[in-house]
Amino acid sequence: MTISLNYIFKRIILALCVIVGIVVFSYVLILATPGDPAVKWAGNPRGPGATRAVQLAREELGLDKPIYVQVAIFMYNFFTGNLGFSIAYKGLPVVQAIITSFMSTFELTLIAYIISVPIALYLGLYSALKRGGIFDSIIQPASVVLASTPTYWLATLLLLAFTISKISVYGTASPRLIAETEFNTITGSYLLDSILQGNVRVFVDSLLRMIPPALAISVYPIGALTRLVRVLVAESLLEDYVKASIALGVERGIIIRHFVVRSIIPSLVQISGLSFTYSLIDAMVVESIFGRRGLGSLLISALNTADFKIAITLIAFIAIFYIIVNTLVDILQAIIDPRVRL
Amino acid sequence: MVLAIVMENLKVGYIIEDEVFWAVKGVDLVVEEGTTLCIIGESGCGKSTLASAITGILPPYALTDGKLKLFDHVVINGQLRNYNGIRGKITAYIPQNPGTSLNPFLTVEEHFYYVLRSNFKSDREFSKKIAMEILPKVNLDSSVLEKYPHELSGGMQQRVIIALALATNAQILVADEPTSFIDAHLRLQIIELLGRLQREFKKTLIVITHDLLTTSTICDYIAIMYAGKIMEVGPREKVLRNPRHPYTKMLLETTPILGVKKRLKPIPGEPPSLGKEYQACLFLDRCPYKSKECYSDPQIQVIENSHFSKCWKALEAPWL
Amino acid sequence: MKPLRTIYIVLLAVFILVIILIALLTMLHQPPRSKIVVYAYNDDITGIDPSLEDDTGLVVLGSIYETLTYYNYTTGKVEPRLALSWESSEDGKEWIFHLRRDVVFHDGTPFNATAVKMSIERARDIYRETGRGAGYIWDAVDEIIVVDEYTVKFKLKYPQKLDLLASASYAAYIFSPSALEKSGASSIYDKALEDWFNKGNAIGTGPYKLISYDPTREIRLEKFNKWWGWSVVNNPYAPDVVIIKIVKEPPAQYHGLLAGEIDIACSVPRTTIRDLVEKGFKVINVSTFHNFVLFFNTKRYPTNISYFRLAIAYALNLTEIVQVAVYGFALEASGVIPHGFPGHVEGLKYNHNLETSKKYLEFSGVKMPIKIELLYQVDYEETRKFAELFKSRMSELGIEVELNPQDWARLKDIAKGVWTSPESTPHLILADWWPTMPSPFDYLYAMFHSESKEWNFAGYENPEFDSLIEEALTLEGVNYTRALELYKDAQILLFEEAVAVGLWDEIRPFTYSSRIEMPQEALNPMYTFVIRFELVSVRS
Amino acid sequence: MIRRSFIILRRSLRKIRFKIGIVISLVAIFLAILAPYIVPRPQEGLGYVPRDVEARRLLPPSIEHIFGTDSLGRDLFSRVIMGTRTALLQVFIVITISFLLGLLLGAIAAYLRGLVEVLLNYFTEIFMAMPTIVIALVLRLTLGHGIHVTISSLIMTWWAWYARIAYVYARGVVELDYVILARLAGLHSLKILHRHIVPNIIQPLIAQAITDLGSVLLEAAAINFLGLGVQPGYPEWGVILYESVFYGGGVEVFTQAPWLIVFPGVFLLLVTLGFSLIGDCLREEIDPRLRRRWRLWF
Repeated sequence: MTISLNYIFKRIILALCVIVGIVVFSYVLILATPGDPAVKWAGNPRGPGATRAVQLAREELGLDKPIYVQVAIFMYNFFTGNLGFSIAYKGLPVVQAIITSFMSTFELTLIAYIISVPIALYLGLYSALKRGGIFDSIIQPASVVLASTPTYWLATLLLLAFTISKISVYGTASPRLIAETEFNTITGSYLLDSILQGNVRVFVDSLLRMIPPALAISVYPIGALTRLVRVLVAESLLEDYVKASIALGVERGIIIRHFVVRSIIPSLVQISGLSFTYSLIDAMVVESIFGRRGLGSLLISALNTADFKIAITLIAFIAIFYIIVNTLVDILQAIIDPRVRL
Repeated sequence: MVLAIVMENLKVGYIIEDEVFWAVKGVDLVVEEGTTLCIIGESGCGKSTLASAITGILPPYALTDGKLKLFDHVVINGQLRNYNGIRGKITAYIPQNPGTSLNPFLTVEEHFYYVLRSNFKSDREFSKKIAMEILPKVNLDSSVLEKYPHELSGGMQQRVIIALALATNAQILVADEPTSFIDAHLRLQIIELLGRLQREFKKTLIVITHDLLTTSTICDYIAIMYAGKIMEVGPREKVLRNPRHPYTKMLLETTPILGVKKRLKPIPGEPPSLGKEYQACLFLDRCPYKSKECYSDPQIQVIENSHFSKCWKALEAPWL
Repeated sequence: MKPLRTIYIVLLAVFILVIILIALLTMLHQPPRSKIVVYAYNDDITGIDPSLEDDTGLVVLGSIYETLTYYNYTTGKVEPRLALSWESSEDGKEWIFHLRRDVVFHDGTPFNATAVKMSIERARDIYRETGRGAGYIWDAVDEIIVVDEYTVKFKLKYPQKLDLLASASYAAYIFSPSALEKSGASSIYDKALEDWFNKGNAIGTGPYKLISYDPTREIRLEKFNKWWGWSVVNNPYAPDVVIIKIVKEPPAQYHGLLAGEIDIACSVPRTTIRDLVEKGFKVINVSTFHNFVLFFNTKRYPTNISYFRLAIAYALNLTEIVQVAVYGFALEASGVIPHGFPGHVEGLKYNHNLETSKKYLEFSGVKMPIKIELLYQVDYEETRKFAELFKSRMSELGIEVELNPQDWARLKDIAKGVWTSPESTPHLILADWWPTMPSPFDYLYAMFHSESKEWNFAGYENPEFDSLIEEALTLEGVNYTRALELYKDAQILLFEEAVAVGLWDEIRPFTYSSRIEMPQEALNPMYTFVIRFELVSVRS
Repeated sequence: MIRRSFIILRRSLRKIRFKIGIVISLVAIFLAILAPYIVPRPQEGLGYVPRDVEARRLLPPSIEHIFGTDSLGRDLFSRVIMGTRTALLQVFIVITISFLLGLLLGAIAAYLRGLVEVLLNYFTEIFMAMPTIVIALVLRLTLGHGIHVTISSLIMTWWAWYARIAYVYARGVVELDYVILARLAGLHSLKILHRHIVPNIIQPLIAQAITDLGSVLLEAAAINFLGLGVQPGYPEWGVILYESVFYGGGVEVFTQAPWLIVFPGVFLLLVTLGFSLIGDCLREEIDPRLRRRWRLWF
């Protein structure tokens, strides 16, 4: 297998085409929803001047132009990052709203993956090495159960457990703590911001609050990746070089660590990347259960308030994230694998 | 005289889909220390399984019976297998496909390090020193140490593997079809290299091959294997010149000998399937010399010192 | 076990780290130092332009800005605020306000008549020009004259009770003229000024000033030490910092209260109130002017038949609805104007009676079974429960109800379609209302006047009704009692025709932690959700 | 092919996991069909709020109400059992339509090549990148409320996966000699698709479809849980969970009525598990590497 620069170039071109398609698609989709953004932009006007005000707002938003012109303008603004202000929350720049929400969802999902990938690797590896044994016969159905647990249900149960134990895990961080320490979130990621601002208390508090939702999110990747690792390990144990090194007396530990685990890492990275984007969607749901701000709440409120700018940008953003992650993961896989030289 | 390998009625089989398939169906074989033995047979005759049995890489779903002794270690005794202290210490393995037999994620140096660390607890520097010593012996210079396997040619990969096997200091080297995956013009070179190393280091070398032509040049003894059993075994010259089994004879006829112009004859028919138990001679179906007695399992016939054949007609040898 | 040592180490390290973190957190859990009050509000802030905002921005505006007058809902009287006193001419068409003298804005600029003129003109003119905001309350104002530094004269086109209007919760806030300069706007009508406000800037006279503004997360206010009223309220324990935290989900507010992260919550789940009180939290029940009204689409079969509407009205069991939907935290509505609001009329209730209902159904001539559609707001728990309950009860009458839950913005869009495409607008619309100005006209005009195409979800057109309330409005400034009588007649008209059924007037329990004290006056139903933090005292 | 399917089935049946999966699925199907006849209060199962709602709110599980009652006094057992019907209906419609759509479009893309191939692959790519929940959010606004929103938003994303798999397999088949020959011989395209391509790609697709049953069920419930799909009060597990979490402020449910979260959740988990177990075992049979008993021998 060789991946040339040409291949990567082609991939990026394809990704760009798909991104353009997604932007167009979401634009059309969102504009088809009822609710007139111009009315909202005009500030829900009443009385005699209303018609003119709405007309002005429509012109201001460019909604009076033919749809392909609108899409083109939007696309230009989208790629130059010049999207102006939110329609529903006057004074909130669209880009800022999306970045801060995204960061907060992203950090949650990231924590979930920091928890789940090592666990999945460990469980999958051992159940593959002891296939048919007791460990395996427990882990295998358990991983199916984990992968089929409804995330939001689990999140609710976790919340229930914490409610009963009177530990507050609601929200991103304690509002009082934030007020006392005069903490301000700039990026939307509380962990990052608190580190940058040297705010240990907020860091600890927000990290602790992140653990229960992260656990709920991590259940699916643990289940799915455990199964994946098991397959990959089983495959890699059949590799000639594993057999050859066994025959040369290489220790079991070395074989597992440097031969088996190392060989499955590229595939593991790829699939983790893929499932990361799914977990991002899971995180959007779990977030709302735990009362956290993020992509989920932003998207719902954007659609509810006919804030078409945020809604389209957000949908396109999620889809683009998916594509970028996919492309990146492919390239990353190529970098990890020494057989592939760019 | 020290016996390096002793097999007594060694059977190896696999469980596939709840059925047992015997690949090696009872082999009695003795290999002296410091000699080279070629095991020759068609594909599927169980020779690779035999190599796996010696080097300790039978998969966990393999079944064994009989006895295998490597020097003083009883490795296979009935169903029990114990390869502790064998792999890399007494036996080393040279696999058939060098392309897939080196870990693509490791450099050559790391290969040496891991092998030597496992066997001698040596550190990185020491293993590098050893590697530098051994590599010239396989006609490679030390620049390959930094390289990943895919950056080497097939012949170089094979030589790295041979060097790794040498580095283990194991007495018995088992080469499983060492030439089948490399370019034709390099085959002889590799074979000669193996032969030279065997002589230089006084190793016991087992070469598994279906390639009578090139391989036979380096070996002291030849064993002919067919359908999981050894048909004939003896010193090289004797087996080649004076085959005492119809299968050996026919095998020789399929092989071109350099400088001799002759018609190559293919062997008609198919080898018997592995799943079944046979009472008769295994070669029965394809043997042009069969007679009534061939319907019972043939006893081992001693032709002369260290030349044996498993054919009722070995002594008469009507094919000669 | 040897082989996966690294993974073990990582897992162990993570585990130890978590334990350390937990230990750290418990160590760090110290009692709060400064007088901070965290107030959990249940919605995003839509904007904080003092002249244009007509939605959730009130909760912020109410603490930063002040109006000329203040409506005291317990006495029903208008009290002085930025204006010390005022008088009107006989015909109610000329009003003079005498302003308070020692008032400064948050940026130190003095408060004066120019600021009043500018603020009110901005609200009025932008409304006249573009229809935006709640500036219609100043519709009658013809001219604002600055008599001297501390005296303003209003000339009206028709008589109005302007002191009452000046206490309105929207469009009546006074901002500093220095805002113009700071925003770089050329005039008060410049869009730049609006953008400047909505980016999180404010210069008012209120007891608290704006420090930071994130409309979807939190708004931070700080005590304004030069506020004129501190000597009046005489409250040394007033909070130094107020955080208005957006916590949309009621359970989240409950959890926050329990964890001590929130001091005042405006919408904990009603079912948890008892539990909270047992745990030492305090509650103020505010019977708000926020009421829920079920509109009938009077332009579509079968709800255009008044007998059919009456049948549904009599089938509604308000007692059950209040119990099931809001757990008793509401007053059963009588008419469409809530209890305690000027112009409220008792006895406009359809007494639940299935027999009457069936009789009316027969009169209506509508053939059963019939299918009707109910449009309601999805993000209120009470409306969702009402919808399911309503659907079940109607099914007993043979009326199948199709539920159409929508968010507020879309509900409004669909509902006002009754004027343009009544046949595709749902038969029943459940909507809620809270007033802008303390006059029955606010409710009656917006929801039922034939000119109010934006909020008249019933599509109700009745010239008699229109003229009744129009006349009442003009009488307000001259003969208030007579005006109220006219409003009553108008409401009886609505009741008899069953254009809409008032369902319940919300009682909102504000729950707060025992470390603060909050007098009843801190909450005023006229300015729902605005807490007068200057009256709140914090004990540490 | 049919024979091979039988072999796979027979071998799978030896496994206890597969048997559990089959039993769960059969019970679910049984419940779905007979739901209205089994449950004590089918009316309440469909969302009817009883007359004595105030007395019956949030009752704990008892003989009369096996699973307790919800915050509107409805019998939870009836609702959950009736929910089985909705759950299976959603899953089967979604899988069947996506499967057929994917099979058809994938095969056509691989067979026709050229512009059609490029376009179809492009759309596949776009739809694969759109998260189902986002599509559901948008469709809820355009189509209103109802089970059709759940189903159509799921189909919109799932078909692309089948199209991708079908395309990959079909590409392999199209290149085979006999298909090329059939084409050269002037055999009708539909006939080639029907005779040669579809039979060759249908097996991996079916395996995939069976494996996906569980995921689709979960996603459907998630959409309804978010209030994007079926109408409130409808018997669907996601909706029941949603009501449990958000009605009664949720808090009360947590502390006083945990059965409201436990029962629908357990049903959802069990049925998903049943489907997943079947899919898992079938996949294991198709992929024999995973089957062998194995322990480290070195």
